[in-house]
Amino acid sequence: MSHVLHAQGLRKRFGATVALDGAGLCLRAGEIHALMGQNGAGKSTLIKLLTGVERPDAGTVELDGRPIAPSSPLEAQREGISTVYQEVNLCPNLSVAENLHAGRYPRRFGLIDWRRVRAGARELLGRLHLDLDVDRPLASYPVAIQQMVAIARALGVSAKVLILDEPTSSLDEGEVQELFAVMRRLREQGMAILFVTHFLDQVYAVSDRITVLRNGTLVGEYTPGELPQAALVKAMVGRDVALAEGRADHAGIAADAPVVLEARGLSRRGALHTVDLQVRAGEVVALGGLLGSGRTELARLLFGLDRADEGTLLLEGARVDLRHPADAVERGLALCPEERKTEGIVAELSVRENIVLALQARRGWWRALPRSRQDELARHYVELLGVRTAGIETPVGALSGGNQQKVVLARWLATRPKLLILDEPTRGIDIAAKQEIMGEVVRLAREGMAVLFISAELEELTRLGDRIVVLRERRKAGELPGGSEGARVLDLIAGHA
Amino acid sequence: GGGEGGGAGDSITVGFSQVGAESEWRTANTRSVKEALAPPEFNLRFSDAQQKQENQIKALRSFIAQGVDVIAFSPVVETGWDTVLQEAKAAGIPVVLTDRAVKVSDESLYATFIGSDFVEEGRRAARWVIEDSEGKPGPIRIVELQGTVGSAPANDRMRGFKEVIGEDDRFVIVRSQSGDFTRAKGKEVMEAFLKAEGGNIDVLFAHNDDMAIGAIQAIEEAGLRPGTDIRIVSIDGVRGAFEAMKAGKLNATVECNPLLGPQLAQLIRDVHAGREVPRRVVVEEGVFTQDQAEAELPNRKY
Amino acid sequence: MATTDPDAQAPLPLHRRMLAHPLFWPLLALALLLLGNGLLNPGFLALEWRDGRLYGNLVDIANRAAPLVLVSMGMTLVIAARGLDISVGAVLAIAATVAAWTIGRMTAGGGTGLAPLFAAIGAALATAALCGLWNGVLVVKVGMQPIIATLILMVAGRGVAQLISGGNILTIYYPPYSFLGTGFLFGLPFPLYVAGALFVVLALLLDRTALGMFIRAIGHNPAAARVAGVRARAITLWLYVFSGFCAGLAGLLVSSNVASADANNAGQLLELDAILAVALGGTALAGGRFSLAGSVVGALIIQALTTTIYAIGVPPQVNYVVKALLVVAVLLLQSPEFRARVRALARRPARGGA
Amino acid sequence: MSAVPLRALLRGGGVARLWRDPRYASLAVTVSLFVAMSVAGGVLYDGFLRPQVFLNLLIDNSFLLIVAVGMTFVILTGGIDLSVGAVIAFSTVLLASLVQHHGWHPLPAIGAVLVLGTGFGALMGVLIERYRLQPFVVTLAGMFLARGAATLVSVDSIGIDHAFHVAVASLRIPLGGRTSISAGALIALLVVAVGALLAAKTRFGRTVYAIGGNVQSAHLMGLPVKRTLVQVYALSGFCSALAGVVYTFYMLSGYSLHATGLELDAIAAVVIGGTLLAGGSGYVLGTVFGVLVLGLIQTLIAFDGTLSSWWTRIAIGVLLLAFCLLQRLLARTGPAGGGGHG
Ligand SMILES: Nc1ncnc2c1ncn2[C@@H]1O[C@H](COP(=O)(O)OP(=O)(O)OP(=O)(O)O)[C@@H](O)[C@H]1O
Ligand SMILES: Nc1ncnc2c1ncn2[C@@H]1O[C@H](COP(=O)(O)OP(=O)(O)OP(=O)(O)O)[C@@H](O)[C@H]1O
Ligand SMILES: [Mg+2]
Ligand SMILES: [Mg+2]
Repeated sequence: MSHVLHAQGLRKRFGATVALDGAGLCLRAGEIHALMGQNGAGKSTLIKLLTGVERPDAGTVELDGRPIAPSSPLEAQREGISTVYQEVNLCPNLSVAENLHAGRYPRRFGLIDWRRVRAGARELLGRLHLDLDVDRPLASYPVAIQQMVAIARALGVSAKVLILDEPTSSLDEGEVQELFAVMRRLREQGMAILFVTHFLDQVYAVSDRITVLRNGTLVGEYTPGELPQAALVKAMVGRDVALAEGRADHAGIAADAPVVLEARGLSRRGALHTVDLQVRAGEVVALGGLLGSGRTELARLLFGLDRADEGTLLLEGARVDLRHPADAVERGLALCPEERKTEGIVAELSVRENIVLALQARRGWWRALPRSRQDELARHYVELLGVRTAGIETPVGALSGGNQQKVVLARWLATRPKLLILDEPTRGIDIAAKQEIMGEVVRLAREGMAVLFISAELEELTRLGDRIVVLRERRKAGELPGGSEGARVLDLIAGHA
Repeated sequence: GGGEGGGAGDSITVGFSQVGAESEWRTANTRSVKEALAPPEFNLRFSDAQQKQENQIKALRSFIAQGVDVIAFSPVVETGWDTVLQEAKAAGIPVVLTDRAVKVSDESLYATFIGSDFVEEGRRAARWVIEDSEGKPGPIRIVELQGTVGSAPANDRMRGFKEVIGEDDRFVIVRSQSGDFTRAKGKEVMEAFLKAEGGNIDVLFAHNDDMAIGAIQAIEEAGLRPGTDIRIVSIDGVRGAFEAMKAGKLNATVECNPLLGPQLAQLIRDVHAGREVPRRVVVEEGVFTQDQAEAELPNRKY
Repeated sequence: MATTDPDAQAPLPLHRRMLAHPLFWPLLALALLLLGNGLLNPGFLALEWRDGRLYGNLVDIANRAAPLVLVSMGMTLVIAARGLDISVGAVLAIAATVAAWTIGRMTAGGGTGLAPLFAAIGAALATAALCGLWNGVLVVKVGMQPIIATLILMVAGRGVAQLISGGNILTIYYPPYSFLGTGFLFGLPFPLYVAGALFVVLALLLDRTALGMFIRAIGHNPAAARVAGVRARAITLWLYVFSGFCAGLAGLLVSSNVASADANNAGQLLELDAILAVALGGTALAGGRFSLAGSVVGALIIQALTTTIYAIGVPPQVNYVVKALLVVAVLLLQSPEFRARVRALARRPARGGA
Repeated sequence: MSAVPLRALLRGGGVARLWRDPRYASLAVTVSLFVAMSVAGGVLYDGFLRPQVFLNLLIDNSFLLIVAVGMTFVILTGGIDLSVGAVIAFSTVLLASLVQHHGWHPLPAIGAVLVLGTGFGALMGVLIERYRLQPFVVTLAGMFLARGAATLVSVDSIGIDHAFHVAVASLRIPLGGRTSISAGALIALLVVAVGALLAAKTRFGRTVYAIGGNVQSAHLMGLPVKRTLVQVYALSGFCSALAGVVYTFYMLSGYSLHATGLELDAIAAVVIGGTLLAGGSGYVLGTVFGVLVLGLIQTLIAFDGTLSSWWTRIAIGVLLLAFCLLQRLLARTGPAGGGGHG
């Protein structure tokens, strides 16, 4: 097998942070190559160097044995490298069809042929078995769809190398399988595919080879056969990590634990139909469902981000009318939103400011948290969640994707809420950190906090939930006790009774 | 009225396009015109151009479209009227210019012009300065506060002033800067002049009274006596100028009379009736000095 | 992050920290302007104590800049929260006219003492704040784009002011009022105290409360700020009110300075100067990043430019060209990309020569 | 697990999308409000609904229309161009001076003016793109420079009496029924057509929308961001110079104080036409109606003919407010949504 892309000795420094130091990679034609590493290990940076978004401080990149130094993504594209970056990097205001074709429109008499743009778009999406209204602006679709569109765009280029940076973070099982099918097909055609993910089973499902990065340096290149899960985790983290213990104390909630939040007949047109829900103090309610089943909508209604058309909301037994998220925050609710980039982080503010933002909002603008208290809080959570950052004054935008997610989580933990709503909080978070976050959630619940935990991962639902509530097609499909068997949950989610 | 859009009965429908309301002088001018062209004899269509020529042209077009009997307007600038005046002529609507003349290729495009002569005003100011300085030795140092750069009154007043003052080589214009016809700018620029020239200024010539009033404050704040240490002449003859003269702070103002409403009304009557009118009607104006100020002040309507 | 460079963690040397400070380049631009003036005109930088007052061009510049400084501070916060207020000039004119009208009414009615003064100040500031509230409601409640929402008041506001004044310049014959714009306190012009006081209060407010952080959060990512529980819309509304209030204060100073209110010309094109001041001071016009002190320096730069033009005595036709070139020079001085390019150019011949 | 429910749902979302599509809705609202306002004018004032009144809207606003088209592109990228009014003034003065004082034929003079305007715009674009300067301040400096250059060429207004120029200026293309249209208006319509085509159907136009949507993304998608930014300001410069030429046909004069404050009218027209000042969303056709609405407001006031100077200003503000309020209320989703293909 020949080397298509060969990178060696890559070094990149951002200010005081050394993101990469002697990283490398060797991609062969006709393989799917997984790039693994903890949050902040330098995976995305490596990809940015390969594709001309950033210039390396040192090191070489060879394509087909010829050194290349792309100075822009456009140049990398011309060299035959097609990329999906970690955050969706498309234009939200343009239509789906246009996002798929921007920069390479089919033309007629020198003018863009929109008919062919649309047809081409449908064809590209069809490869992923997606059927969208291609004329709608991209922003009107949820992140998961946007991610699929970004992947479809990358597939549209006839490239030698396809790079996918955490393409599956927002997708659920069905979408992931579609993607893998396409990836396998492309592998047959001789394309080299680089693939980043934090889901270990996905790595073993598709990849032919694994490269591991740690702290910006190359740990090694392996085949899945020679590297069992535990060894892979050890290579990434640098020490042994105990994986996936179940929760021992399921259903340990006292039946008379007070109900913190109760929703009765909550409805919103086009979003949710008459959903009832109770969350008790000290209880973790796991909320499951397919993409678009209404989980995020429910969370938004509970938090006052959207207004319900019908139904009532009771907080500790009293009726509440939440007109603004601020109302919810003042009453001790917290929502860690699904869309990190648009609704979560404020990229230009520092880690400290991002962490104290919600707590400060609850206190009001007049009563500022003393600076020493802010520093203390920020340091505490940076350490607790293992946020990798040069310091608490670093702008959050300079953190790696997973670390940004941890900061958003920290913001809400810092408010010490009565009810914590987590909408897919572990998205893009590495395996070790995930363990810690889930441990923290359980610990907080034991201290009496009520938690609503939304997740796309079956394993997380069954492991964490004292109760598992499932939504299907925007209605409540049913409830199962904690510790239920995975298969039963799955059946409820998919609707095969 | 001949036009379909015209008013009731046999009143004369007049479309009048005013430059704007940029100064007290202009407000007085508007008031005078509105009072003179009142119903029942006249049916006035008034339009304010907010100091923009294109707005005036739009207004004239709309007058033509409405079919008024006579059009009168105070042009923002001299040039650029050929096309629209041609349209008026084609529609058979006579045009009376007020306040300033226009340059057109075909003199028959307007019937008559009533108003002041900015160049002449500049000359008068200069003549007053020369008279005032009789017997004094040179060099006599003059500072000039110009109007808005490029505006017709500023250009013409400067030209007239230079033309006359240039004939006497005792005078030097040491500083000249725009004060945008406003009190605030007049004060600010004068402050800078005083700082730059020290006490070395003999005469101030301001293109309008407002700038002079602003400059007077600057002079006082610098510890000098306006009207005495620095002789001051300005143009327009608004009420504020007379007050300043009465207080001995302004030496002279060259009148530029805005109250031409009655004369304009008469011209419009004549033009509408098809009578012969002179091509140029001059408004009565003079130069006022401090000794006349007290007597004249109560007569000032603006 | 893998490792952190040890030498990069050591505190930067003083000159490096100075260069990195966001106020450094605006201040340098101001200093260069003043120095240039000093070279052309040796008396320019002189300060002199006369009759218990401080005299000199520097005092004049600061004094003249006071209204712009005030307006720029309000504008800074509005822009930081992703807004824009182009009605400030008109609001200034309204406030000035209301003040002059109130004084005219009260003194004609036999009002004496300081009552007319305080009535005028109160009426003008209240009206100005109301104008700001109007803008804020259009932007926040109705959801109009800020430039259009404030354009309405920009156009109509002068009309309202002229309606009050009857199209005349209202002259104020009431000496106590003149103190605001022309009075001296401890040897310095009174407007400096007004601008200074507002600056200090605002700086303290932004520093000691969470307001600054909230405004930056709103400016950078309004959606995220909302989800975090920041009452973004309410805050934005109040920022417009504050901007109106600042314009009102400026209106008091301007009308007091010339003892008259000119509804048509007061504050003409002030919105452009204010936005320019804000931008020169390092605030991002797209929202988020802002610097209050920077805007003050920006306003001083603009006034220094104007004074420079008067001082060097160029003919008025050339005013605009000089101003344009100086503005571009100041902008380029502040652009890191431009400085990098200049450094690269400077290095190349040096290397070739060696 | 299968994702079938999602797909079914997505298909469902496509039903009746034309009705709900905010992109067309906001344009439709703007157009209907324009019609409603015209009808109101017709009820209030005699002779208002004559065809020539509406043709005059085009004739009298031809130069505004031309700059507004250029401005639309600039605003779509999220930028702004404050220099347009001053560039118009400079173009008129230079053109008039070349023809009257230097004996040039108008045609080469027009060519020179257009080249200069385009170059000036490109220069501002380079400053903005290369040195990361804010468009607002760069074009504000550009405005000072162009005005200043105009006064340097001549402080006085210069009348143009060259036979060719006069002929073009007085040219009226009859449209039957005693109505006619000027050459300037025709040029403006041509600019609109080319602008709409450029925005909707060329790579350049679509890159403009992409930049307005998200610059980083546009860059990562491999679009020519830098080049397009410079081109956008060059285009605006060209449109301003062309508007200056049309201005000389309209006025037959060159004057340094022409078109003062026109930049604000142009920006207002673009924004009223539904373009987001933040960039990324809007239409050239919307801008046309923005210009027409501004013109209509002025025409209404002229037909009224009883307003004093200050009431004129207040009336403009009130009409603008009424229009924008209704626009917001009717198109509840607002001018959000995408940069469509039209
Ligand atoms: N088919 C769709 N078309 C447009 N928007 C959708 C669609 N489905 C969902 N959305 C929007 O995406 C967001 C998430 O949707 P929802 O709450 O229904 O999904 P969910 O069950 O949380 O699934 P997930 O968050 O995993 O996508 C909501 O804002 C919703 O309005
Ligand atoms: N623009 C930047 N400025 C400063 N530091 C940066 C920048 N981009 C990345 N870094 C730093 O470089 C390191 C590597 O980041 P990178 O995004 O490559 O991590 P990653 O392996 O992709 O992590 P994740 O799994 O969370 O996506 C991080 O510590 C991050 O803070
Ligand atoms: Mg990453
Ligand atoms: Mg969701």
